[in-house]
Amino acid sequence: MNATANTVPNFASDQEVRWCPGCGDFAILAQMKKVLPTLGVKPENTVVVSGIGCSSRFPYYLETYGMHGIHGRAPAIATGLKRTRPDLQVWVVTGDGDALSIGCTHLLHALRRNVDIKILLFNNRIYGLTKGQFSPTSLPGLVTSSTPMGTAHEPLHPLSIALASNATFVARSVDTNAKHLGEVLRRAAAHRGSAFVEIYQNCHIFNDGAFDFAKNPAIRDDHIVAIAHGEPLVFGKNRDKGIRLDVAGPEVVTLGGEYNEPDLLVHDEKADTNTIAQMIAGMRHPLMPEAIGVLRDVDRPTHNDLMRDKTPDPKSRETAVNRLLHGGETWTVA
Amino acid sequence: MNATANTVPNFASDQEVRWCPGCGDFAILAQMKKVLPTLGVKPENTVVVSGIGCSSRFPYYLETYGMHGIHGRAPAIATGLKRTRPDLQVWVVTGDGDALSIGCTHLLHALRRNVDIKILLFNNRIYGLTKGQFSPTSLPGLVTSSTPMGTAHEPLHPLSIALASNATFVARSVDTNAKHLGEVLRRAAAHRGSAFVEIYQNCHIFNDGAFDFAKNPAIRDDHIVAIAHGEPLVFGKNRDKGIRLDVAGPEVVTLGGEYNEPDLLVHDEKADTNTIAQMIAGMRHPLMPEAIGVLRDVDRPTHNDLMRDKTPDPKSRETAVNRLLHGGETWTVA
Amino acid sequence: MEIDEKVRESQAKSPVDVEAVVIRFAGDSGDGMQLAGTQVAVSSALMGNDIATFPDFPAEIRAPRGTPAGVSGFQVQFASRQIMTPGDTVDVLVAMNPAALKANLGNLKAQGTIVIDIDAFDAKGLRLAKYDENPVENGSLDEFQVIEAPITSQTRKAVEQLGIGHKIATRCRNFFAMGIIYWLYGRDLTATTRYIDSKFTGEVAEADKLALRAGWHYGETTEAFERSYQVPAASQAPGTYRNVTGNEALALGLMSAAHLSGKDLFYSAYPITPASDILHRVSRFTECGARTFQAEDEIAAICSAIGAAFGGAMGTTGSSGPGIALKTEALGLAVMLELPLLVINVQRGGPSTGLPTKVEQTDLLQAVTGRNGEAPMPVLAPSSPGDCFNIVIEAWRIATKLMTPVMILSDAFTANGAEPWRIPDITTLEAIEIEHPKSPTGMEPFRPYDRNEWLARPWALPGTPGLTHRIGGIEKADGTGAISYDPLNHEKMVKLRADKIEKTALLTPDLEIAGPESGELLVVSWGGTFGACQEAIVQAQRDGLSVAHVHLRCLNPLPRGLGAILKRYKTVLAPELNLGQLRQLVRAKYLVDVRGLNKVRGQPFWIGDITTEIHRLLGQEK
Amino acid sequence: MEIDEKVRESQAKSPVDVEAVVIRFAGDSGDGMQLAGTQVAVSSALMGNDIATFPDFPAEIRAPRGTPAGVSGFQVQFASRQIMTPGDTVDVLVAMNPAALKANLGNLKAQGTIVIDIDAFDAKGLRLAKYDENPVENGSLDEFQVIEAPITSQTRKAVEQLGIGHKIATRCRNFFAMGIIYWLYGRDLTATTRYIDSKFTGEVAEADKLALRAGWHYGETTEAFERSYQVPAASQAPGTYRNVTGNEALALGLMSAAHLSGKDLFYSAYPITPASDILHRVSRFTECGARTFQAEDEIAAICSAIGAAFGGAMGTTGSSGPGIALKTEALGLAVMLELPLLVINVQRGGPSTGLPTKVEQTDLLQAVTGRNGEAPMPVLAPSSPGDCFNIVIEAWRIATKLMTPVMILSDAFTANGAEPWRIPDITTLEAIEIEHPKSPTGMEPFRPYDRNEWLARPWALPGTPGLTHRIGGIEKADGTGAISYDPLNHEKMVKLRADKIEKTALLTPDLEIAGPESGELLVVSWGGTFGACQEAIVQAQRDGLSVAHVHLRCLNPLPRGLGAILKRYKTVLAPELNLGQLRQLVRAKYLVDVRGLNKVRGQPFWIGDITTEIHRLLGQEK
Ligand SMILES: Cc1ncc(C[n+]2csc(CCOP(=O)(O)OP(=O)(O)O)c2C)c(N)n1
Ligand SMILES: Cc1ncc(C[n+]2csc(CCOP(=O)(O)OP(=O)(O)O)c2C)c(N)n1
Ligand code: SF4
Ligand code: SF4
Ligand SMILES: [Mg+2]
Ligand SMILES: [Mg+2]
Repeated sequence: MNATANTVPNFASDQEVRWCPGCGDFAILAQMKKVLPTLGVKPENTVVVSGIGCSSRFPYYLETYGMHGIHGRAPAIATGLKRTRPDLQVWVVTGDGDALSIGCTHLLHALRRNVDIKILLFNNRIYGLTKGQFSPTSLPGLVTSSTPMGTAHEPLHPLSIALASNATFVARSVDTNAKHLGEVLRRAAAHRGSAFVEIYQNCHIFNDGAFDFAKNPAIRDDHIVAIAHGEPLVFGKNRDKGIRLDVAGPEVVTLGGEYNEPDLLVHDEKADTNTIAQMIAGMRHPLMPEAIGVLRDVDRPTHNDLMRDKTPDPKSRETAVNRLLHGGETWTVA
Repeated sequence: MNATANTVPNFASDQEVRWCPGCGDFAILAQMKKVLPTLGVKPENTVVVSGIGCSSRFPYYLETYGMHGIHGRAPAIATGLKRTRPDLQVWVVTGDGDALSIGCTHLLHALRRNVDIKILLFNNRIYGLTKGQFSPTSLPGLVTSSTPMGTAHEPLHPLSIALASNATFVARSVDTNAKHLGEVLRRAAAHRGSAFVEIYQNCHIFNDGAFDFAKNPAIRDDHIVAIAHGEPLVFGKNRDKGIRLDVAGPEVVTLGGEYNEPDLLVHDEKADTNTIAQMIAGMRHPLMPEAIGVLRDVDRPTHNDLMRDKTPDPKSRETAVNRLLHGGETWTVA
Repeated sequence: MEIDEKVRESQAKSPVDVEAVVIRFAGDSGDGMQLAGTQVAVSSALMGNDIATFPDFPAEIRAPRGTPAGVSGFQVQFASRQIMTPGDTVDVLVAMNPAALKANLGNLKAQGTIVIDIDAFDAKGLRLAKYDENPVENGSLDEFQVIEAPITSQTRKAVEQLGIGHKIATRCRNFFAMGIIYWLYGRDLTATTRYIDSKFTGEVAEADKLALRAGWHYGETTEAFERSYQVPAASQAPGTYRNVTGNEALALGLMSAAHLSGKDLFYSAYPITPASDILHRVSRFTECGARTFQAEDEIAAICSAIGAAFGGAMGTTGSSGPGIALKTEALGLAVMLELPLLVINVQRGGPSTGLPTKVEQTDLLQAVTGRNGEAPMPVLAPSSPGDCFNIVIEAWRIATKLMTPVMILSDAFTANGAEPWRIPDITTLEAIEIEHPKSPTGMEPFRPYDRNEWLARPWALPGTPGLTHRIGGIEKADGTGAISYDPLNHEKMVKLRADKIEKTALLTPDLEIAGPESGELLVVSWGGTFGACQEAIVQAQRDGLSVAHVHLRCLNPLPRGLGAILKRYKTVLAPELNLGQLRQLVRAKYLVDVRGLNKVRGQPFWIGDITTEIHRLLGQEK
Repeated sequence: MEIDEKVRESQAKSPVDVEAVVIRFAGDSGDGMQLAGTQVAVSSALMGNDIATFPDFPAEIRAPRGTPAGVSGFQVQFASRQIMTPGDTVDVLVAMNPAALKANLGNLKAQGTIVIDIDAFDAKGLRLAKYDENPVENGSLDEFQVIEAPITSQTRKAVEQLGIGHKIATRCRNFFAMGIIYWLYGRDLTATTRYIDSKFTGEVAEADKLALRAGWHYGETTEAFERSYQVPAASQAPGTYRNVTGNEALALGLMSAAHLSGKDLFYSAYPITPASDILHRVSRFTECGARTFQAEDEIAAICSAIGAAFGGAMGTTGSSGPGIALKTEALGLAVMLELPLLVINVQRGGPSTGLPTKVEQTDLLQAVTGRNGEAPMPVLAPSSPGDCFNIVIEAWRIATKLMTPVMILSDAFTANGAEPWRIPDITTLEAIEIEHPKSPTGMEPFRPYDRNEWLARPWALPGTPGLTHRIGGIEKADGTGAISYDPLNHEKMVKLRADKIEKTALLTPDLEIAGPESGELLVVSWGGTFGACQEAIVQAQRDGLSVAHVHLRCLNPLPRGLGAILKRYKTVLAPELNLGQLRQLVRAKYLVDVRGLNKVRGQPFWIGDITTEIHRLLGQEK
């Protein structure tokens, strides 16, 4: 069917996909299958590592190398892999529970170390695989199997946490927004350093409609602002609203009256500090439109850059090991 | 000696203090012994929980209830305690490794849940107890026993992480700045909800001078800005410098020329969002003076408020348990 | 209720009495098989039958539709005698699609009955199940009685009148299938009708009820079935009964133990299959004062329970497989702190993520010895769903008496399986007495590591004036509890902790031998395999074999008297769902050549597994 | 070098030959006792003596000054014969303050020598040590030879000429004390002088050297000592030697194993006493291509090592007590993934935080069985500091041959103790052959869980075209590695994994019996207690007792032939630094009534502990 079928590598594995029919994970998988072949990285040089959760079944469905790890630890597994195999492109797929509950520490440290792995957090604001308990991103009030009276706590906000961890690439997209998601995945792949992508993902079994505001074509344009480097933050069905920056933070303004495009915040994903990125990450439904796109994309030496590992050839290594063995005070008995 | 010796409770335990003579921990202990008796909470209603590290020996040295836990888990232990014993005042003492490396997840979640525990992070930017490996707050370049070539990574910044976790009280002080530290501790104790206090603490054995900029009387006033609610951010030996807020973030200005006090950022620890608090937390030596004092102090229902636990009297509990036991479909055999 | 009269009427015609029936519902994860089986169990229990159930489902929420890997099953046995297991083989298999048939055919009795949804045996269904030919047509099922019921189409037709969508209509298929079974075995529809009304409303409830009745009518009116059956009531001791699953009984036991000891219950957990259910249930006990805490991970779960225990609450936590592994370090802390704590391990198939919804007994050695340092703790295991209630109360009694963490080893089979349970009278259960030291009157300093006659230290609660003290994970000086690196003190404390745990044996009931006091063969079992062992042994005894049975509910320490008992039999057999873990403990302690019968398939023992081995060992191959 | 001539000269007068000497330096944590002991060890080794050391220090960085709890000790034995331990009792105790005297007096030989810094025996010093009277004056030390050396004041005087501060001057006290010992036993000052010059510069170096010489002169010129001694060289096999501690040898072994297998070494750890040192050392091996990773916790440490192993590197991690506990879950994953991985546990006193700087062997059962599910792995233990090198290479050979994680159980005593070590020739050590599958030529799909004759699966590396595959913690289908919940497959895989680990026995050397092939008593030991057992048994054999010794370097599986050996002796004794963990394993497997000699004091075995027990068991109380 596809004229380039012989040259474009196929990333689809032959494994049975075991998600509930209708799960948002399918849409993300579909995008990955589209994006991966365009990156110039061969399937055998691609590794997908995951934790545990519905989302973490992801590696099975791609014909790459992959590891379905243990709950929350994928960033740590990926760090060891990338450190010793800088030639591989390493992706991490994780869920909101996997990444922000049990695995929170590893996420933060992988980001601060800038390990050059691509972390995709499928945020469905629920524990899917264990049948619907609230997660750290569940919104207050959500009734779940473990919170019959409604979830109580303030959630964690993935983007804010990632930025506070000094991540060099931070982005957000939506499972079914195919074009946008594809572009964000491509950008993440292109980034040199740890890339963090939050993907709003609908779990229609246990938390259906959690992202209706961002997915429903009838309303989403009023609740989502797609940001782009160098562009003002304009949104709305009629592109008649924008985000202006006041010293106290971002505010929504209507265009055409007091304010116009030149008054709006112009997005700068390369900003030195993450001050404004934090503000954008702080824009939250329903008080504010939520941003999708790349919030931050800056250069910093990667973990491997910093470690400056050496790979001596066998002969010089033999000499070096021999020197080590003879370290300190030695004596010889004839 | 002390006229009120009989009425003021004594919080000093009889245990041998096992820190290196000269350790910054002594100064913090001294302040705690001063502050605790002024809080109106009896020693027996005070509990200090810690993890593992030099800092975590703290509980032994106070004549309160206490638990020296395991590495990184003190916030979790304290959460269970406070949840079931709302009548107690619960403190957590932790180190930079304890809190931000192995125990990072627990810290974030205790803060987001607003558990009403007082968390004191003794930040010496080093692993003290294990003899001087770098910690997540060590600055790049620091040569340690595990980084003979110098520490490489971007550190984590405790205040930024705490703010990103939606902490309701976030503050910083310095071990030897007795008056300031005492006041911050008092404020933390008075706060209803999780309070997070970072304390710069000198480990003269493994990381001496890490906070010279903040401690050395000769230079500290030019590198530290003591913030206070409703006050402009003025600093400098001659109080001739200030922090002005620009849309792109905070900047240092010299007073008396182009700018004067009314142009400066006025600190608002009660701000709705933590946008500006994040900016202040982002002011870092040597580029900027660092803030000490209370960055944020806002009200939000505590973990216990949200949980609305009931404590039925024994009789009504018996009835309720009986009802539970008879739940679902039952049948009776005569 | 007209149908219930019909039930009686139709059954009155020619129902044949049978003693026990095993039904297995099988279909896709979304087909409602768990509900179907549970309802048959409840209805049968209400009719006075003894029942036992075995839910058997995949790890995925909605595993791939139509494929054998995606099949979810629920087996239920109901009987007019006491039964201890859900049955080795199935009398009636209800297969909602070809994959369900394929995955479960092996469990069917010779000449058993298969009810299939013939509508689902189309080309697609057969392809997904990887059938090359239609098994219904190629004669491969000839040895069975196959009922080709058009379940899907008949269900749709039955609910047509409601004008509801295709999708909702199709979702009632399980009720239609249940209806057939209800007719076939004369089950009363009342309870299920009540259930539908309590769980659903509007047209969904209506549709379910219509489907149920339609299924019943289908059974009655078609000539597919030659006859119907009935299973008379079993004789039960007087009392009020309900069905409980193991997890349900654990939750109830936790709440009851808290009440009996006058403590606040704090249950802290991180979700994990098959333990999550305990969290869900206890989180509904708020009226009784239960406090649940869904922690950020298993480590936080146990640590918060330790914190609660320090404050004087009943600190408890539960998990499975990987989650229990994560609690290892904190368990050591609890041992050192000598605080009471319950840790529930609902064992599942391992290692690692393993078979997360399946049963295994492979965590015994981990429970007994799997910690750094000498860190002993009592380990108890319930022997059936209902026993989960007792074991929790027993464990809490031990934990508070000895000031120690106690590990409870349940398993996926016990946790999910149900049986009738005589509801205890909470007012007559023995109270659990706990003493907390009072404020001292003299000036003597408080000694948090002084010990009583049980070697337990005092549980002094924060808030008590004069008892301020600090505890922690570093070794402590005997008595004072101060940090101590003294070599002799350490050895003393290590031994004191070990001796204390040995005293558990004095707090647990004496072993009971079922069968001859000595003889050819002794079967030693533990945990959820009790029922299968018990039934097999009773059978063997009936066959005249010299077989006795002891069942261990306490695995550490091993019960008093076990050594003497073991020596009275020529052969000792330990059937376990692992590679021989109890066997290792018993051999090491008593130097008795215990044989193993080991099954590690993610499945419970069938009675036949054990019967066969007994006969083999006694040279009586059956 | 004038002093070295003097050494010879002064010694030439009347040095008495002795075979072995045990010195213990004791003082505050800041007094440099570890340095002093290490230098005596190095100097002695360079003079051809056999040496063994035992650093013994508190958990605090600078434990409370002047108090017994704060005393840091370092014991060194040097001898003209082969020695296996640092000695049971001390010939010369150097006590830098009253607390050091108090804490160590119990280890002194009858009529032993005590060198005290009399300057430190002031009122404050005595009070801190909780001495009511000055022990030097009240006659309580009369049975010993007490040298009251004014170490502090003499040191200050010696370095006066440099005009340095009091504080630096006082810091050289340890060198003065060393000087005394060097004179007393005719130790050469060259190595220590070289050491000072390599580590310090300027006036610090000068001061240290001055203090060292001053101490030497003090010994020579005062009449405190009646005579001096010398310890002739021991006979050693030809070769080049150095001293190594266990941790040092582990680090060198890791690097060598990587080189021998042509792999990149990835060592990942989270700091913890007493394992941190391995991380410190390997982090200095960058020229050899070592990659170290200080992870955020122990879980990340092992997980990153697993990631590295997947990529084809030599993934290794190390920890102790609580840190090993935290790795439990990930160890299960490694078992399931069947990737090679080394996990080093430097055992310390437990449970929980326990006695973090002290020795114990209490993690054996945790290593062998402490995981959820049936998750077996080989467990090896080095028998001495130098053996740590061999064991790592052996472990990596097994790990790669069988595709399995391997646990190495070192301990604090072995890790910190030093002994002379003949440096192996890296070019002649046997290479570790590893085969990675190549890209397939045909169209056959790659089967990541096919097995070879060792039951090992292929280690296919990312980057290889045609071998893309996914692995994970859920049970896999035999051969294909696809997720499988199939009951029979699971049982097959559980058994395959177990059988594979059993093959370890074919990869480890045969057991050697030291002593008679059969007889009265067999001592079975493992790990770092080897030396003490060996010396005790040799002694007992010399005393004419019928005692033999087998030492196990592989604890899981138990070595081939052990069962047969055990049965040839009337009594079997297993001395262990725990409550009987090897004993439990051996009893369970072979049904032999192994007796235990168990010491859980945070201290190594003294030879006498074992000798006494041997005599007791053989009815020959000594
Ligand atoms: C150590 C451990 N604890 C708990 C579990 C059970 N568990 C599996 S997935 C999961 C959470 C899944 O939620 P999330 O990460 O949001 O992924 P999703 O299923 O929603 O994609 C949990 C608690 C486990 N497998 N391992
Ligand atoms: C599970 C576990 N891992 C590692 C250790 C070893 N350890 C003890 S304290 C510590 C870090 C101490 O650093 P920090 O938290 O900064 O405290 P400080 O000593 O500097 O006050 C480590 C790694 C431990 N006790 N337990
Ligand atoms: S449970 Fe939710 S997240 Fe999981 S597969 Fe189903 S729809 Fe997707
Ligand atoms: S090592 Fe550092 S932090 Fe620890 S007690 Fe000594 S000075 Fe304080
Ligand atoms: Mg989720
Ligand atoms: Mg620190």
